[in-house]
Amino acid sequence: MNLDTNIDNNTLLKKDNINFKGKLSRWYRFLLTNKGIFFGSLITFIVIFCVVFAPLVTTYDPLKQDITKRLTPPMWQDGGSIEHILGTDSMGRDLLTRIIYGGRFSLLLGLTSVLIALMVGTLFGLITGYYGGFLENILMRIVDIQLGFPFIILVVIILSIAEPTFWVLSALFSLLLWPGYARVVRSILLSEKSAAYVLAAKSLGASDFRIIIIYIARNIIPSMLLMSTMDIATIIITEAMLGFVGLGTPPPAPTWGNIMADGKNYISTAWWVITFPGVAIWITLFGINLFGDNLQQFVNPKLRKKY
Amino acid sequence: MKNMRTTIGSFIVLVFCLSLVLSSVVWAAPKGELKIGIAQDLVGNWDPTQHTVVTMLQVEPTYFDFLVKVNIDGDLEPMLATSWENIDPLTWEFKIRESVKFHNGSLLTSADVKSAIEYASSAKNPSSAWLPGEIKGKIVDDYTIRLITDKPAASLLYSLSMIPITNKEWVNNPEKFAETPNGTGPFKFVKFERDTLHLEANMDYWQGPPNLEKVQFQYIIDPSARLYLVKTGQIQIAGRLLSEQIPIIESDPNVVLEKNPIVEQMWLWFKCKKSPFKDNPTLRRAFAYAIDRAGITKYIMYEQAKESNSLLVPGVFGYAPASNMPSYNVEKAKELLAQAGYPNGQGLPPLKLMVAVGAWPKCKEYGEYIVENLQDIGIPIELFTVEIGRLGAICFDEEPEDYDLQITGWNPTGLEPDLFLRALFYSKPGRLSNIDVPEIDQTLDKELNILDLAKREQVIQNETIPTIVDYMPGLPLFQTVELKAVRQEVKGFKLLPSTVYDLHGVYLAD
Amino acid sequence: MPNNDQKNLLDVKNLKTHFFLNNGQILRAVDGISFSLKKGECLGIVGESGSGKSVTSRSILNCVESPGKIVDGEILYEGRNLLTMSEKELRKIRGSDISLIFQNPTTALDPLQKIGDQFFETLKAHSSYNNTVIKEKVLETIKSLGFEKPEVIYESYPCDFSPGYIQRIMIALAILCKPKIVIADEPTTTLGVTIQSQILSMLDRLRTELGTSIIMITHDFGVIAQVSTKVMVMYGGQCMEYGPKKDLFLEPKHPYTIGLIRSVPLIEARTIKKLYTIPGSPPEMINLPSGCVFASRCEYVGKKCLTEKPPLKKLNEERYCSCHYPVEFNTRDEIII
Amino acid sequence: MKQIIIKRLIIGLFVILVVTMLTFALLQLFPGDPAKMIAPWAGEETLIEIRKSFGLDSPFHIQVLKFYQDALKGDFGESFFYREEVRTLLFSYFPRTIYLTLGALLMALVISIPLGVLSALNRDSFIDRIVLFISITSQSLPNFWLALMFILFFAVKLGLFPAGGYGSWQHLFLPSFALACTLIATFIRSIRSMMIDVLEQDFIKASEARGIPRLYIIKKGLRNTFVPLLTLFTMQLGYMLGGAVVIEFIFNYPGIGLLAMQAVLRRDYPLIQGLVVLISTVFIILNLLVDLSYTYLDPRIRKEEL
Repeated sequence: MNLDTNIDNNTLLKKDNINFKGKLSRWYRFLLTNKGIFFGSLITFIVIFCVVFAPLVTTYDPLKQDITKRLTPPMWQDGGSIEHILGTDSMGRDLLTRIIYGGRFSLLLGLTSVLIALMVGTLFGLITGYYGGFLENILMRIVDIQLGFPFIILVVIILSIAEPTFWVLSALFSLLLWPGYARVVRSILLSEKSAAYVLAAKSLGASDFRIIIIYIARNIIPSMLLMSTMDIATIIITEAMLGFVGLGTPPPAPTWGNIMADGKNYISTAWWVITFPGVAIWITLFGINLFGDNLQQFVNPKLRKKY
Repeated sequence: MKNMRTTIGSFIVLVFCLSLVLSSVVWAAPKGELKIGIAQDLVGNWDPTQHTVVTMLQVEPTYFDFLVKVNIDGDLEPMLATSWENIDPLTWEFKIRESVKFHNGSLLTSADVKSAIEYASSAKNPSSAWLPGEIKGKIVDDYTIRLITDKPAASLLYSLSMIPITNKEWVNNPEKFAETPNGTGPFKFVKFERDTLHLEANMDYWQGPPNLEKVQFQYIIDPSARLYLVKTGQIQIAGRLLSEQIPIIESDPNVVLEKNPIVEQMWLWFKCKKSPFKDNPTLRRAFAYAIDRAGITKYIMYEQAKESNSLLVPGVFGYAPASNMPSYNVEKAKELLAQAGYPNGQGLPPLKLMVAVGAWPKCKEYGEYIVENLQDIGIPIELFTVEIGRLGAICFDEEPEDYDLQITGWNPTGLEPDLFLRALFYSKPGRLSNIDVPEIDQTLDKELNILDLAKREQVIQNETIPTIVDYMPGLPLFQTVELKAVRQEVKGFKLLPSTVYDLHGVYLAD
Repeated sequence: MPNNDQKNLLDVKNLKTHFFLNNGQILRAVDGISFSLKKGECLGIVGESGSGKSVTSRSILNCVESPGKIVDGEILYEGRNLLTMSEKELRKIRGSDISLIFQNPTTALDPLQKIGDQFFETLKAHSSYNNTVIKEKVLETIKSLGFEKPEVIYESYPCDFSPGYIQRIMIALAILCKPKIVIADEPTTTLGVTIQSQILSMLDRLRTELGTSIIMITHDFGVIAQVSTKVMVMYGGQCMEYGPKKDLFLEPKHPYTIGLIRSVPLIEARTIKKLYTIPGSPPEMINLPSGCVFASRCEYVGKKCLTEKPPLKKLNEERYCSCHYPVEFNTRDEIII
Repeated sequence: MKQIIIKRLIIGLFVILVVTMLTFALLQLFPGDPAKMIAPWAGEETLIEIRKSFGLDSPFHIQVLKFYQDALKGDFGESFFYREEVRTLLFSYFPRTIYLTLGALLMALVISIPLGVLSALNRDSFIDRIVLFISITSQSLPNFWLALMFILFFAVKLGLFPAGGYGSWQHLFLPSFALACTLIATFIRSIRSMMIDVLEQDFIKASEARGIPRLYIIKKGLRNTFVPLLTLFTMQLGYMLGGAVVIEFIFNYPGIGLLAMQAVLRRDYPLIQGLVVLISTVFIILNLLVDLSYTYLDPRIRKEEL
C-alpha cells in the first residue's frame, strides 16, 4: 500500500505569498524596514567614521597646547570662537579634536575588552553550565576568586607593575568583566539544558559540542548582546575613574575617560570639558544600543513580532 | 500562608530601614564646633616623632606646645621656654614656664622637656630629620634645662619650634603614645575615627581656654567635595582649593576666600647621579632656561601660585632673590644645550618626567606644559604619571630606571633656611636630586656654623644660594599660594606662612 | 435531549474576528459564525487545524491576541452582549461564568507558583470570601474531581506532575467558580488515549451532574462522538454544517462533513478499502476564494459554488448547512457491517 | 540541600586561601614602601626601624605563616597607617558600603521595575522609546559627572541634602542615587526583555482567561524575571564596589571603596589583605545565596538538584 500523499511539492513552492527566495533576502528586508536598526547603525557608522578618519574631520593636532587659549568656552557661548567649536580644555587644546582622537582609544579599548571577556566568559559559562559536576565547581570557584578580588586594589597594583599600555588595560578590563558573562551564560545553560529541544537533539545523536554551539548558543546571543553594549560604557567610565588616581593611559594621549577626569575639577566654571565627552559616549552608546536592541529582535524569535 | 519567596525581598528592605533609623546622628554643627576639611590624610599614630607627614605637622600645634614659637612675621617668640641664652657654641640654656599642666593634669617640668627632645632627636625616630643631629638634655633644676648639640647649630632654635613637648611617661611607653597624645596644647585629643580627628577645648590651658568648644579635622580627598561641604555649612574651613573654584567662592556671600603664600615650593628635580644629568650642570641649566615658569604661574596656576626667584621663599630667614636664577629664554636654552654636548637634543636618551597625580593640585597640567616646553627645543621627553604611593617609594632613588626628572613639592612647615637648603642639597641624605658636590656641602656647613644671624644671612644670600643655583640640582617652579574657603561666621582665623593651624584665638560668631 | 423551550444560555450571531497583519493584509480567521448553546448542552466544534475554531473560543471571552480584533457580530451571554462590555465587567465573567481549558497542560500553569496558590488567586478574584474559606473551597473542588490528596496537590508545583494529571487539575481549576459554560480547546490532543477517555468522562460528568454546558473544540471525530450533543463543522473560518450530533453523523448534508466522516478509519469495517482522503489542502486564509471556500476540494462542486458564497440554509429546526447543493448521504450504507 | 552548602563553604575557604596567597604575591611585586609613606623625609636607618616595627623585615614565608596563624584567631593585624586593628576598621567602614549598595539597589528597583514593565506592556510605543532613552542616558553618563551634578543642584543650590560625608539617611540619598544610575540601565533593559518573554507565554493568557486582575498578572510576570534579575545584580555588585570608589571619592562617603583606594595608595598591606578577605568572603556567601535562591525560587531546577 503506497502512501502517495497527494500534496505535490511544487504547489507549495509556487505560492507567491510565502517567500522562499532564501535566507539572505529575509535579513536584507528586515534590516531595512526596522527603523531602530537603521538609525542605530547610522549613528554608530557616523561615530566610527569620525573616529577612524579623524585627520579628515578636524585639522587640529590633539596634543598641541596653547596656554593662552586655556578653557575657552564653546562657540555659541560668549568668549567662544569659531576655531574651537566645542571650546578648549585645561591646556588650551581643542576639545572637539581630543574627543574624536580620544574616541579611537576608548572605543577600541571598549570593544576589545568586551570581546575578550565575552569569549572567555562564554567559554567558561558553556562548559560549567553544560557539564556541571566537578569541572563546574573548579571553574566557578575561579570565577569566585576573580570576583573576590576588589577591582580597585587589583588595578592599582597591576598598573603600577605594568606600563598602562592599551593591551594591559584591555586585559585588565576583560579580567573585570569575564566572570559576569560566565555567570549569565551558566544560568541560561542551567535552564536550557533540560529543555525539550536539547533532549531531542541528543536523542538524534548530536555530539555535546554540536548541541552547545548550535542549539544553546543561539539562546545566549540576545543576553550577550544586551550585556556587551552595556559593558562598553562601563569600561569607558571606569577608565575615567583611573584618570583620577593617575593610573589611566599616560597623558597627553587623549581618551574619553581622561578628558573627563581632567575636566572634573573645572565642572562649575568650565562645564564643557567634562560634559562633551559624556555626550560623545551617550551618542555612541545610543547608536550601539538601538542597533543591538532591534537586532536582538531578529536574533531572538520570541521577541520577534508574530505574523 | 503567604508563600515564603516574597520574604527574601521584604527581608532586605527591613534590614535597610532598620539600619537607617539606628544611625541617624544629627548633622547640624553645634555653634561652638569648628570643622576643618583638610586635603591630605592624617596618620593614625599620635606620637609626633614617628612621622614627617606635612598634615600632621600642621595639626599638632592645636594639641601640643613647643619651647619656642614662630609668629606671623617669622620671628621667634617664647612659648613653653620663657627665655633662653647661648652659653657656648654647643649648649643653649632654657628657662621653662611654670604652672603649665599637661592634658592628663601632671605639671610640666624640665624632665619632660629633656625626654621629649632627646626622644625626638634620636636617629631612630623620623622627627630627627628636622634637627641638626643628636641633642643631649642636662637638667639644671625643675624649670631650667641645657640642651647640648654634637656640633654648633645656628638652626637649633628654629628647629625646636617644630618639636612638640610631650609628657615623659608617654615617651617611655610608645604604645600609650600611639593611642592618644598627651600635650599641653589649647585643645585636647578626643578620638580619631573615619578619617576625622576630634578635639575639645583644654579648659586649663596656660594662656587661658580657647573660644571654640570643639574642633574637627576631617580628611576630604576631593577639592570639589571640600568646597561644596563649606557652601552647605557642613564644614567651616576647606583648604587647598583650586583657582578655578574662586568664582564659586566669591559668588557665595557666606564664604570668604583666604589667599596666603605658604612655605611650600614646587620643584623640578634633576636626578644628578643618573646620566645624562650626572656631572653636567650646563645641561641642567639648559633645561632650566627652556621652562616657561612665568607661563605656568600666569596661565595654569594663576591665583594658586607666586613666582619663585630663589631657593627659599619670602618669610624664611635669609631669603633674597637669587641673581643667577634662570628665566624663560629659549635661545639661551638652545645655546646651553649645545654647550652641554647635545645640540638640539641629539644624542639625548629618551627622558621621562615623573609626576604624581592627586598629591599636589594641577601637577599633571603643568607637567604636560613643561614636557611641551622641553620638546620645543628638541629634547626627547615624555610625561610619566604615577600615584602618590609609587612616587613616595621611588622619588629618592639615586638611579631610578623609570624616570629622569620629577616634579615634587617641599613643605618643611618651618621657617629655618636649613630645613630647605640643608635638607634638600646636602650630599647626605641628598634627598630628591641626590646632588653630591663638595663645594655645596662646604658652603652649607659654613653657613650652619655662623651663630651671628646678620653674618649668616649675608653668607646664605651671597654664597650658598648662588653656588647651589649654579649647579642647578633642582629648579623651583613656583611658591604655592594656599586657597582656603572660610565661612564668614569664623572669626580670628589667620593662615600662618608655615601652614600651621593656630586656633587659640578663633571663635564662631552667630 | 434537554427540551428546547429554555432560553439560549449563549447566543453567537455572525461573529467575525480578523487579524490585521503588519504587512497590511487581513487574515479572516473567523468570518461569520453563529451558534447557540443551552444549559447542559455540549457543542462540539470540529474542523481541520487553521479553520478558526480556537479563535472562535478566544473571541467568546474577547481575549484574542494582537493583532486579532473582533470586527463584527454579537455574543449574547444571558442576554448581555460580551463584546460591548467594559473590561472590568468582562473580567467578572471570565473564569467565573465562562472558563477556558487550554490545549497544552505543561505551559498552562505558572511554573513558579504553587498549584494551590493559582487556584486561590482565581477564586479570590471572583469571590469575597476570606482566605481560609477560599482555601477550603479549593480543596473541596479538587477532592470533588476524585483526587486523593488535595493538600499535597495544593502545596506542590506544576512540574511535579505528569501532563495528563495537570490537565485534570486544569479541569478542576476551570470549574472552581462553578461556571455555567466551560470551553475546552482541544484538551486531549497532547495526551494519550487512556488519559483522554478519563478527561472526556470527567467533562461529561460535569455536564450531566452539574449541568454546565460545554463547548468542545477538537479535530478528532471520536471526541465529538463521545461527548458532544450538538456539532458545528468549521472550514476556512466559516460554519459548514451545524446540528444535533446524531443527525449530523448519520445524515451529513455538507460535502465537507461527508468527506470527514468517510476518512475516519472504522475498526468494525471488515473489508479493507483505500482510506478516503479529501483532495487538496486547507484554504489560504489571507485571500479566501470568492465562492464557497470548500469549492476547490468539493466533489459535488457546481457552477454556483465558484461564484456565489452559499448562505447558511436552515434545513429544519436545528439543522443548518451552508451549501448550494446539500447532498443526500447516509453513513449506514457506507459502513458494511 | 545541606551538603551543598557545606561543600560550597569549604570550597569558599579554599578560595579565600588562594586569594590571600595571590595578594601576598602581588604585594611583593608592588613597587612602593609602607615605611616611606609614614615618614617620607626620614633617613634610611629610621626607615629600617619602621619596617621592623611593621614586621616587614622577616622573610616572606614567615610573614605569610604569621598572617594565617593570626587570621585563624580572627586577628588581621594592625593597619600601618591608621594604627588601628584592621578588624575594627573594616567593621566600622563596611556597613556604610552595605547601606550605599542596598540604597542603590532599592532605588534602582523602585525606578526600573515600573519603567521596565511599562515599556514591556506597550512595546514599540512612544513610552517604550522614552524608557529606552532614559536607560541609555543613565548608563552612558559617567557616575562621577552625575554625582557632581547632584551635589551642585540638590545639595548646594536647593540645600535639600548634605553635600557629602556620612551621618543619616540624608547623606545616603544622593550617593546611592548616583550609584543606582548604572544599575537602572541594566535593570530596565533586562526587565523589559524578560517581561516581553513571559507575557507571551500561555499561562499568562490562561490567567487572563480566568479573569485574574491585570496587576496580579504583572506581579506573576515580575516573579518570573526575579531570578535572572538576581544574577544580574550580583554580577553588577563587583562593579558597584569598584564604581562606589568614585562616588565615595566625590561624596567623601567613608565606605570600603575609599578605604581600599587609600589602603592601596598608602601601601597599607594588612588593610589590603583584610579588605581582600572581607570582599572575597562577601562574594562567596553572596554567590552561594544566589545559587541557592535559584533552586529555591525556581522549582524546576530544585526538582533536578534534589
